[in-house]
Amino acid sequence: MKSAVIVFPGSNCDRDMQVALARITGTPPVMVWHRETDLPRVDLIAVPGGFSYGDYLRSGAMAAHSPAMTEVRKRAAAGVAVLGVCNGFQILTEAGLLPGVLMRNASLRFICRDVYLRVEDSRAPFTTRYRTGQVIRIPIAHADGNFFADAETLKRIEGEGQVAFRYCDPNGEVTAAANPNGSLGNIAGIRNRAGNVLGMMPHPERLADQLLSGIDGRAMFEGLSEALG
Amino acid sequence: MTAAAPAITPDVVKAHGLSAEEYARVLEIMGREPNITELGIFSVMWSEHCSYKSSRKWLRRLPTTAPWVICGPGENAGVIDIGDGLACVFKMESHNHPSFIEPYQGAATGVGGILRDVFTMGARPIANLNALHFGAPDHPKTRHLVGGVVAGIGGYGNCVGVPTVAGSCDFDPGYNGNILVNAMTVGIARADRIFYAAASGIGNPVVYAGSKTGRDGIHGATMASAEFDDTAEARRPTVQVGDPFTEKLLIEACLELMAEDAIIAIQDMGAAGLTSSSFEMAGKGGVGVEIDLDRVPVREDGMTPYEIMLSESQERMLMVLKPGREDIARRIFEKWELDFAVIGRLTDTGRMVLKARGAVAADLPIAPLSEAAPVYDRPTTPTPRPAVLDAAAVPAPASVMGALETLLSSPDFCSRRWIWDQYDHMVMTDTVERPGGDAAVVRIHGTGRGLAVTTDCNPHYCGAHPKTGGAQAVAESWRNLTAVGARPLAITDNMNFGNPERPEIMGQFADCIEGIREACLALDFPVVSGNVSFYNETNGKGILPTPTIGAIGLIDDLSRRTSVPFKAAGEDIVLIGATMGHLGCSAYLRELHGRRDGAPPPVDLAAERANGDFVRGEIVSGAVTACHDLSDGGLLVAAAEMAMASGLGATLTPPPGAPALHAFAFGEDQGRYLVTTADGPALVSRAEKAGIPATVLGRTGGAELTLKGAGTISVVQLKAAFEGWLPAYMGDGVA
Amino acid sequence: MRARVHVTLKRGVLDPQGKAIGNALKSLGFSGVGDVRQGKYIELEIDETDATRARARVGEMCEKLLANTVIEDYQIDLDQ
Amino acid sequence: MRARVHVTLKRGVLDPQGKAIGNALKSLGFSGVGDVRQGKYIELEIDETDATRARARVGEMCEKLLANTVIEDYQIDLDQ
Ligand SMILES: Nc1ncnc2c1ncn2[C@@H]1O[C@H](COP(=O)(O)OP(=O)(O)O)[C@@H](O)[C@H]1O
Ligand SMILES: [Mg+2]
Repeated sequence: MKSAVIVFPGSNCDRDMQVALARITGTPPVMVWHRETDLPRVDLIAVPGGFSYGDYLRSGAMAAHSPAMTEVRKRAAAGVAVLGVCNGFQILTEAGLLPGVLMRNASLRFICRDVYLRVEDSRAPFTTRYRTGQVIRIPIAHADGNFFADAETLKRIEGEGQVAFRYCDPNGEVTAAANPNGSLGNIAGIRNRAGNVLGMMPHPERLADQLLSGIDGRAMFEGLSEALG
Repeated sequence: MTAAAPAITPDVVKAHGLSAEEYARVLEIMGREPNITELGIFSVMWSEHCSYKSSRKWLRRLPTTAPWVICGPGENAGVIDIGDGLACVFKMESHNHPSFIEPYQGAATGVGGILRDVFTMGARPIANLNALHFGAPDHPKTRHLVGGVVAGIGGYGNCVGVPTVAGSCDFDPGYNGNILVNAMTVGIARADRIFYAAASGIGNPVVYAGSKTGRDGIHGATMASAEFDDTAEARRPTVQVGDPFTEKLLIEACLELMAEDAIIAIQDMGAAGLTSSSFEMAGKGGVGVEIDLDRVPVREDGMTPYEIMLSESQERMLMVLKPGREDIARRIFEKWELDFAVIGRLTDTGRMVLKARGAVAADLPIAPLSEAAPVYDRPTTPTPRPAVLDAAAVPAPASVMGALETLLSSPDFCSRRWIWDQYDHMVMTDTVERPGGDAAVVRIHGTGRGLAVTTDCNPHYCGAHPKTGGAQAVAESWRNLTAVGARPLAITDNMNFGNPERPEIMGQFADCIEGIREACLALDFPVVSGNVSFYNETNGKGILPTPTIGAIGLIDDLSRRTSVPFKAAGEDIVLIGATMGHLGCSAYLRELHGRRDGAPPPVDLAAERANGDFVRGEIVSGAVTACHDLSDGGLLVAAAEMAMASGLGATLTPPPGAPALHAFAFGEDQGRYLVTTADGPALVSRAEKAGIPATVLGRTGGAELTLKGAGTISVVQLKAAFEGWLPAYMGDGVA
Repeated sequence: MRARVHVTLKRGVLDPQGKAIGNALKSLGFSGVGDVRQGKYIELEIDETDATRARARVGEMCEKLLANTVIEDYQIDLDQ
Repeated sequence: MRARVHVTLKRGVLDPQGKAIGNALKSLGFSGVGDVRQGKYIELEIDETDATRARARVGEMCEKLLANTVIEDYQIDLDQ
């Protein structure tokens, strides 16, 4: 599988994503500076976490307008897999590639900790290596992860099975107490309708290494590698 | 100068914090009356903050060398060799006064400043730490300060993408009017690619990069050197706003430029901005410098030379480039959307000449200004010796387990999760041991080795007996590194004290330094960088003496380390080190009896070293499954922390000859560790052979913590007490 | 001329910041505080003298960047 | 009555957000954009009918919570 990681001013999980992709898929990703308009031909485009443009104004708002994102939009429309993690998820919503928005956490605080996620299905390309209903442990680290969509949009997202992950307790129960940031429906990650674009607030690349107290994130990259060749 | 330049009256001199004698020396050096810009420059260069005029004499006593020290104190940060051609670059710095005035921005810019000290030397920052001391929880300002400082540290560190992995935090009424915010950054560089500040090469371009210069923080350095009084509010506009986004770009741009062969010297603009950075570079290189102030990128119109030279705008760098490398540098900084300007050149005059609008705005000799900087040998009065408390004279609690629960739910001992949850402690995906252990462990990227990092200081010990307190702070940091299996290498210190013009304060300072010195020598643990913050005093009342120690250790093989949680049921728990039941200055005395008296526990540096070396050997050999050092709170608190971290209980039995139960449980004797192992008696016999006191105390297992003779408490109940206090205190919503 | 832009959350969109401010005011002892909403206020200088054209340009900025029209409304005022 | 509060950074205080917005507008192709400053806009309902008292109460809220007077100014407008 060939992949690319888009780097914006203020991205700070770009190297983490690079390391995870290189180690797990066996091929180092191409790092693409946000000003570039010529994206390499790849099977997966990753939009990494961080604070693009300082998260000033709104998280992801300024990055969504960068030249590289115009290309990402085209590729996504052509069916290329796009993964947005954390700030990447925020950028994808701001760019209109995913519905909804990520608002300030209900606590108003930045939160960095492991959370449990219930995998809502095991569709290709992102979650093939997970089981539907499986509970995984993945870290979050964000101040703006409170997923919101208007009632109609939310109905559509739920109705079309676009929810990929929900915050849950260790037993897989989706409860208010297990919701770290106030997200509607405990939504932690969603897909687009076609299923080739996925955004999620938790960081799978952070628990993909045996030395780092968990490897539940690894299966996402293994699954991608398998699904995308 | 503009026509409106103020006359240099005695009041103006005084407002610049210069004494009459100091001003006489200014006149002598200048050979004429200085203009206002020149006076401003003298004022910041000779401030306590920049000149270390009260502390220099004492700092010289600190041991600063070892075969692995590449660069000791005197540069932006200390540098040590960590093998494989790599160096670790680290330093700690205070931002106490600004954080008290504006907690969010004060703490945030503190983090920004220390990050710059480290990446200026060519290192990529890989970890941040912080040491915080707040006033009493019931003081009306405390909650707001805690909320703001923690959010500010997180806000800055999270945005730049450097994990904040460890720190310390406590509460005491002594900090009601002067909180302490000490921030530390650890970076990694190639050992053969360290960048220094000394300028050289007459004619070489002097380059400015980063953010534009505004009117922020003018006189911040003198503010940090002035005691607070109730007019502190009037000094408010001296607080700066941090821009972590720009800092992130600056890190990337500087590291990118450093990979080119372009930089001769580089210096961040910290306190006293362009003034101290340019003086430092020229002074260290023994050259002169000419700067055209009209070329300095400014944020506002009409800034005077005085304002430009004294501005403390953040996120700025000054560099001397190799001739002809300006274009490469410009391209890199422009790619990262940062300001870049060639503002001057080096000269052979030994003078600093500043030009503005075609005229000379200031002309000062560099060496005399630095060399003639005042140095004071301030009088010292020793701290009265506290009486040693007899443990038998300290009342026992109604229930030892109840006392444990009280301690664990107290402000100083409860979980700090609420704090580190707000810090991104995982970005860079090398955080092997997250916050909450004895030391955090950060992998050296791309290797199987790691750095262990910690900050420590017990201000109660330092207040009661500064020399013991200073030694203990070093010993505790050494012990915390040892407890994770690391080889302690070096420290940075952040000396936070009251007004040095008072002999009692100077006495505390001198004695703390003496204690640090002895511990560093005994433990082969040199000081490679540091910072002094004096005048932490409000209305004549100083803080507890607080020499914060930040320490670095190396783990050669990350698969051979330990951590705090019990790993399995049925393992033996072994206590290493001698237990006398010392309760003077203890947490038990403070939290349960409201008393702060007695002498701190003695620090036996030879025992400290022997015990630690033994424990580390056992960890590296694989015999130890969990390890926790014993510090304030004593044995039972440490055992409870091991239990809570794992959810697994334990049963402990005091050995024959142990002191009274409460003294055994809560005594704070130094140089001790609790370890778990499959075969306790074997470990004890190895210890005996090495002459190390060791006893099997009990076994892991069950869901309760039991101390024979004292009772039983469930780990779940302990954990509720432990995790509850801080979130409840901080409440929800807006901090 | 100077444009002053208010970006506010649409009615019906939950406003965590506003809610938290409301709670904090209550806990500070301010009673009788009803709904609190927080928005953004942006001031910008533009080199445009014609009000109609200025409004159109700033409107475009809002649509493209300053507001997320999924959840936010904006309002533009111009000072000469 | 409804109070509308503007909280803005004091003149001379660095406004990283405003600066970043200004740069973003430029790179989106909006030319002729000068200084950009970002502030907060807060609307709140208070059960007070007297304007003087309302202003005093909201002023106190600003001092205590809504504004950080070290670096920010605030302005209060009241709607009946
Ligand atoms: N307490 C101390 N112990 C050892 N070295 C110190 C101490 N205080 C300051 N130093 C050293 O003095 C030098 C100047 O310190 P400082 O002005 O704080 O650095 P910077 O200009 O980089 O902020 C640094 O090299 C620092 O490490
Ligand atoms: Mg410890």
